[in-house]
Amino acid sequence: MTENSSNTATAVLERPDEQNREIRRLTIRGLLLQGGFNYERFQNLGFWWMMRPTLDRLYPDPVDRAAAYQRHMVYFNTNPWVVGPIAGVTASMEEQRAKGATDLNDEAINSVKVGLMAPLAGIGDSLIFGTIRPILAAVCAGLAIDGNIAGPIIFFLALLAIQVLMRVGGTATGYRTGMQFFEKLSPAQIDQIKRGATIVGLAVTGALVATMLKVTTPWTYTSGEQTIALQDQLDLVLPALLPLIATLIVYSLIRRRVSPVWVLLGTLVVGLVLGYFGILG
Amino acid sequence: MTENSSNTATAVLERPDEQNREIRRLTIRGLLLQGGFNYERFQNLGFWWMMRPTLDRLYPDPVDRAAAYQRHMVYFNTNPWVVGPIAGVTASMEEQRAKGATDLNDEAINSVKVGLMAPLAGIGDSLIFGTIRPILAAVCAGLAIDGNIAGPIIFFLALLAIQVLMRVGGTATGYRTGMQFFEKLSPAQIDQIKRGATIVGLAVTGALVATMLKVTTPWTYTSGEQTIALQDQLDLVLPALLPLIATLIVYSLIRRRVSPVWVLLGTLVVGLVLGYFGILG
Amino acid sequence: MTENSSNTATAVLERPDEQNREIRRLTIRGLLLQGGFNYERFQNLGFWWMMRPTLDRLYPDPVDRAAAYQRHMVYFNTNPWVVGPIAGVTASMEEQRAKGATDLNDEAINSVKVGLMAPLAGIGDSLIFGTIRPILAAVCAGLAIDGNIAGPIIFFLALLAIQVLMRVGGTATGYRTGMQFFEKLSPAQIDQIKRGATIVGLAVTGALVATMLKVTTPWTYTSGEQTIALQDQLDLVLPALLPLIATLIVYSLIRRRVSPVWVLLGTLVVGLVLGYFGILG
Amino acid sequence: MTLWQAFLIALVVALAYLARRILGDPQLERPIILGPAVGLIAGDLETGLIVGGTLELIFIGAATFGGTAPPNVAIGAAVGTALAISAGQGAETALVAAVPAAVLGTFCELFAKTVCSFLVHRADAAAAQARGRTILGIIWIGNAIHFLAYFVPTFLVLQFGANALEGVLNALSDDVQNALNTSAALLPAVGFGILLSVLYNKALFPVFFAGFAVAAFTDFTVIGVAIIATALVVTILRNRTPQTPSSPQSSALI
Amino acid sequence: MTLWQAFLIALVVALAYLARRILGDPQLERPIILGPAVGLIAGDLETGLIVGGTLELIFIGAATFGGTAPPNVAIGAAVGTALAISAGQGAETALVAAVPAAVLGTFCELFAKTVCSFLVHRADAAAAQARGRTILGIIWIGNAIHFLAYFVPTFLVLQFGANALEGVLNALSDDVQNALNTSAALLPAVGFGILLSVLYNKALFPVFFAGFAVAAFTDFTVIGVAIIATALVVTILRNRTPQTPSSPQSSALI
Amino acid sequence: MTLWQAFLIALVVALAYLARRILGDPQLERPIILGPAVGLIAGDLETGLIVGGTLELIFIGAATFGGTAPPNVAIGAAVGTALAISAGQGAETALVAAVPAAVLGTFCELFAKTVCSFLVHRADAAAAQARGRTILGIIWIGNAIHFLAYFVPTFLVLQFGANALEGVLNALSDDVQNALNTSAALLPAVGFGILLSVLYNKALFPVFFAGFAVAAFTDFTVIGVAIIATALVVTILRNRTPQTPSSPQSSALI
Ligand SMILES: OC[C@H]1O[C@H](O)[C@@H](O)[C@@H](O)[C@@H]1O
Ligand SMILES: OC[C@H]1O[C@H](O)[C@@H](O)[C@@H](O)[C@@H]1O
Ligand SMILES: OC[C@H]1O[C@H](O)[C@@H](O)[C@@H](O)[C@@H]1O
Repeated sequence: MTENSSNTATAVLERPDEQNREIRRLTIRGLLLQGGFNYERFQNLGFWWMMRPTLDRLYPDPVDRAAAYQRHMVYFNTNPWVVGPIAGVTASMEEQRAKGATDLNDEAINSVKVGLMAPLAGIGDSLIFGTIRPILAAVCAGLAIDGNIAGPIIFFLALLAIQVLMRVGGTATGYRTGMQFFEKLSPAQIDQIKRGATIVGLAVTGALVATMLKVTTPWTYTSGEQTIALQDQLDLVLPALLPLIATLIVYSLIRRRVSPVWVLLGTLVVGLVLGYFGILG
Repeated sequence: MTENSSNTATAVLERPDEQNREIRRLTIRGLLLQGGFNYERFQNLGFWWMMRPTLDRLYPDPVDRAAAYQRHMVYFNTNPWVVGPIAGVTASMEEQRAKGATDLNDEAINSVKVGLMAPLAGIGDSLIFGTIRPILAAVCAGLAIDGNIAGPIIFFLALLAIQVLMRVGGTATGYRTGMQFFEKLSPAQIDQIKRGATIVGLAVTGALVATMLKVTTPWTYTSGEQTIALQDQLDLVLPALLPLIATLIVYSLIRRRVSPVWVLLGTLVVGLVLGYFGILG
Repeated sequence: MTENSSNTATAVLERPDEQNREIRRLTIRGLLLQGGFNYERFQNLGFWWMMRPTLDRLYPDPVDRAAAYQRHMVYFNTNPWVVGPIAGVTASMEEQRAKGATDLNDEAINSVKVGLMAPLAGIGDSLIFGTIRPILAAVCAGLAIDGNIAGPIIFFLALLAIQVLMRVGGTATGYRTGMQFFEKLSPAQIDQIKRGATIVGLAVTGALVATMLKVTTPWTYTSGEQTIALQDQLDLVLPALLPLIATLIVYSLIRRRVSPVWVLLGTLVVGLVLGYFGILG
Repeated sequence: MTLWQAFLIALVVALAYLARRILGDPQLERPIILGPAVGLIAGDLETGLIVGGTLELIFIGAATFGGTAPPNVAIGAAVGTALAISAGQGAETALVAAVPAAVLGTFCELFAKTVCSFLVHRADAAAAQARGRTILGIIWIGNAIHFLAYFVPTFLVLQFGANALEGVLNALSDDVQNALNTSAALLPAVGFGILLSVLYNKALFPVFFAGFAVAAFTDFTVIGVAIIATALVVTILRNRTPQTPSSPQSSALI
Repeated sequence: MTLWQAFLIALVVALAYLARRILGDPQLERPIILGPAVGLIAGDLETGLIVGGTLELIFIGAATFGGTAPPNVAIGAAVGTALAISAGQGAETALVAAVPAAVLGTFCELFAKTVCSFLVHRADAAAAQARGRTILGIIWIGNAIHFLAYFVPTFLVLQFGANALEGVLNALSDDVQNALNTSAALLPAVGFGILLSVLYNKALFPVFFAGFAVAAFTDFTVIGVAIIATALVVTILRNRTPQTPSSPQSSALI
Repeated sequence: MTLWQAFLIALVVALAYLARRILGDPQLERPIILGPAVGLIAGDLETGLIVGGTLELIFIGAATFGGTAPPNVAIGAAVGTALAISAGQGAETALVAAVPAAVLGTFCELFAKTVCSFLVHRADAAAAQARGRTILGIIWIGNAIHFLAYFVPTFLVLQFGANALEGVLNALSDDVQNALNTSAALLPAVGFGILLSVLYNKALFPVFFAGFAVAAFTDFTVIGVAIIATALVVTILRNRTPQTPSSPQSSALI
């Protein structure tokens, strides 16, 4: 729908309302980032789609435009929820160059784009997939298992709200601060945010194992005239010991690069066997 | 009663027993620090009262004495329990000057006095009003509400003991170490003590909200054939959620500079209304 | 049994299998480290025993050998489980010298030996006696008091496993890395390991006091028509307050250098008296 | 409530506040102290204790920093306790009286402190002539003003407020009773909110949630949280790298 | 399971996955969403919720980092839920179907993504001629391929797998039932193990045990641990010494 | 208690201690090991376990640092267990015998270690002549002395102490029984107090209170506290700024 906004050659957006429209367009187009996902260049087509109107506007000449298109055919990959700042910075730098910033040549713009994509993927993945979503999943799964429809609803709405905030805020921040954004977020800070998210994620995973995983053993043994349940003895030493062991086994298999798919099938079979013989259950 | 000890002009206190008497006098006079409290210069009159015997002794001449009195008419304010070190340092510096320390002119003495008053107010207020008293209050209020007279008694005695220790120890330390006291307590250290007290205070306030505030909702809703109490559902997600919300609302109002008096009245009314309609209670 | 391996004069061990045999011999001989313990030079005889085959091999001449023996008659003391690295480093340095490292004179070797013994004693004592053994003891004593034979068995086997690991791993590491071992383990790192062990030990001791010490009072008092048990009131303020006080009293006596033997007898008597009169119990 | 009792209570309130000025601020004006004291005078220590403890929590954060005047806990506590006892009601209804009385008291306190600002100029004049005795007199005039600013309103409210309140309370329906209970339950949030703003420090604020979570999810009490927080803070401070004066930025660490 | 229901469910699965590509990855393919959705279609919302919640935990750590393909949660969840409902069984038996279906789905997903790798070369050619419309077409061809790679297998399994599964389930002994229950109880360990490896960081790994211990020994819930961990992390980060660019090694501190 | 049993028990005690000297200090002399061992010999394993476990806690902190001689746990444990079994009494009364026996044993141990100090001079002479065999002989003479220093007193106390103790115990009133129980309950404080002084470190001492509070207010066990403390310590150490040799003062941080 914004295709035909590229009417003027190298038209620089000066007016705030134009800039706001640009930000909104980048944000909305970002939804399709993974639309062209492929195993060779990942999100390159999606990112091209985001930049297309800007490129069309700045490069009316077909030759220039083809060059611009090709520049954005290269490998691109980041966490889709945090693509905003990258697109914002890239678009803003293109504007700067159109205004005459000669040191912003193609390589400069590209290196900023590539320089942002990996750290933001790291932050996004660890924060969203490693921390926020597991916490929400654990709480909402608990509700759902109790038959409470609030489970999926809260899960969906909370994630949606977070995504909207990240996309809208991220694009605007990236666009407005331009390259300074890059400097503001030093590697050390990126690292710290990731570490912080990892700490919370690890602690929460520990809590998940202790509360959500119900692996017990029905074994008993007889000592003198008493019958003692092994599980009771284990609970005295360390509650949730079996869940912890099971998780650590899975974890170490996956760390040793056993495919999750095989681990999943293996666990299914092991569970069936141990359950059949009454060792666990 | 110690008024007439100022018999000799610029009589320097060399003997330990004289110094001890001086420390004791400063400590006792400190009790009146807020006696002349006013909204223009705060505790200036009280501090003058503390220094008066020293000034009278060191400035027998009426003109000098008037100048000394006037010097202490300026703004002064600190936490009353920690006035000791300031008075001790000030008195000791006056002695030093009388002994011939010429670099200790009026401004030097005054700047030390003023330099100590604000940081010590900060430490005292956060430690006493923000940490120690709330902890004691919470525990003792619990006892009192159970009808146990030990509540007020422990509250009174514990605070008294702390006050006596701070006043006596503070004055003596200030007097004996003189200006070195100032150097020993670097701004970074003062800051750390305040931060430490704040951490404990914040953690305790969190615990207070979770344990002492009993805001619940009687609402129920029907899901299928079961009647579910909203409060039970809330407790699954986060026990004491309503007390937390209530506290954060009050807190944010006060942070926005709404007068505590109005917040208090408002909470009274809101509580009456929500209770009347059975939303809370 | 390895006595007659010292057949060749200053025979340097070059072949890996010879080196492995040397490491094994040092490890096994280390079991006797405290065999000659005495209050004048502590483990000097035991350490001599560990080094004897190496010395015999390197110093076939009786005069040289006597000098070597005498060098190892000096004070030596460390935690017996961590003697491995010291013996390994010392033996390895003797080999180096035999290979021609002229800067490794007697004093150099001795100073490394002495330099390692105290820090390793500190690490070993705090880790084993202050942290690992108390944790195992607390858990296993709990089992034993319940009449479970697993208590002593787990205690014995777990400590044995830890000891074997430390002795075997320690000697090999010391022998192979030689002096570099010394550099790898900086004083700051040694300090940190000790501090870490101390932190765990202190936290565990706190938990032990709170869970394993059952000191209570049977006192009651009457307030109005109710009879109130003092213990219940204490539990409201701080559960396990009496165990905490008892421990801190013992602790402060021992810190004041009262002999543990007297403290033990004193506690026995105090317990008898307080129990007899129904003050505790 | 006899005239005599009202007089005594007003006296206790005024003296408790005076102790703040001339006896080193021993916190006698706190509800947990005044509640039982008023209870003793009014002949019902138990209610005094309960009301005092309840009000103490409500005003737990109320403190005068830099001379600010928070809700006047002394007058509030005394009036609340006294009227609750004379009306034969519990802690909840005491609040209906205590809160407005505390607000009223704040105005009286502000009035007194403002008046004293004028007196300080007379002290200046006396100082210029080294007339210590005059300055001392000014101090005590200030104390007297404060005494009256506490005594008079307390006495008047107790004398004339009791009957009015009793009438109101007798007419209460069950719903209103429930409203009172809810208000009583909610009011300590004011105390905690004030305390929180007193402690405000952006960088440390999350500690509040940590303390909350520990107490909300476990059996940890307030004392327990205080112990563990103090233990951790002292450990961290004691193991801090000693500050070299040349690196002031490190002081931000905790 | 009617043809119509199978069609609808397969459509929902394929659209949920498509949302990941063209609607900003709203996580609609998660079992907790698909389970109830399938339940609605198959006429048993309750079972859909329970199966969805159970599967969500099993796949809690399953996420696509850098385009990796973990067990396919969408197809697994839909097939498991649908077959459990049509067989009139509970969440445990749903897993017998869900796990193999998820594995099958992974292969379909890998197939689709690989095919798209070839398409990207045609996009290169189009870009060299600035033919944006062509590139856009290629994007949508990729989306269509993915749609089919989800729709077709789901539909087929639902159509032909239901009867087979029902037969198997009816023949189950008590021991086998117990085996199913145990497997269902054990399977979330896979989710947590994957999550753990996702979060792997040697220096921070002990925090996992701390979180475990807190939840294992006290009444702390997952939310409680999240609150306290977040509070501590934010406090530490906010009170960190500001990093001077010349001392990068300090960034290792937490 | 037959002569034979007393002999066996004394032998076990002496060998357990000898293992400390010649078998690498495997901690066989700890009450938790000796208690059951003595119980087996005396024919009551159960009592041996209980007494051993109880005494283990009392002596939990007793360790020989730098050769110091704490209360002699080996002799104390053996005598306490044996006499409790032969008198048919429980763990509480075992302590009445164990504590004095441990004190007595300390003197025997000190005696043996002191004697060995003289032997070392003969080793010096042998070393000067490179007479290794002689040094080895001296080592084993020391071991023999220590063996006897443990064997003899244990045997004598068991032979002659049993009857005496039995007589005393039979005459006990209820009050005295209560006194014994109280003493037994109080004695582990000695172990914990010693352990605490062993771990003494001013800067880290508050951690003791943190561990105490966690276990006192929640269901955390000793293992739980050990797990969480270890997890936090390892995390902190691993995330420590690497030490540059030029800034040794930073090592104070934890
Ligand atoms: O803030 C310092 C100090 O200021 C005023 O003097 C009063 O409000 C005191 O209560 C307070 O301690
Ligand atoms: O890792 C970054 C990014 O890589 C791919 O694009 C996908 O797997 C995304 O889910 C992920 O966020
Ligand atoms: O302190 C080091 C070391 O000293 C002596 O050798 C003995 O007490 C050992 O138990 C101890 O480990």
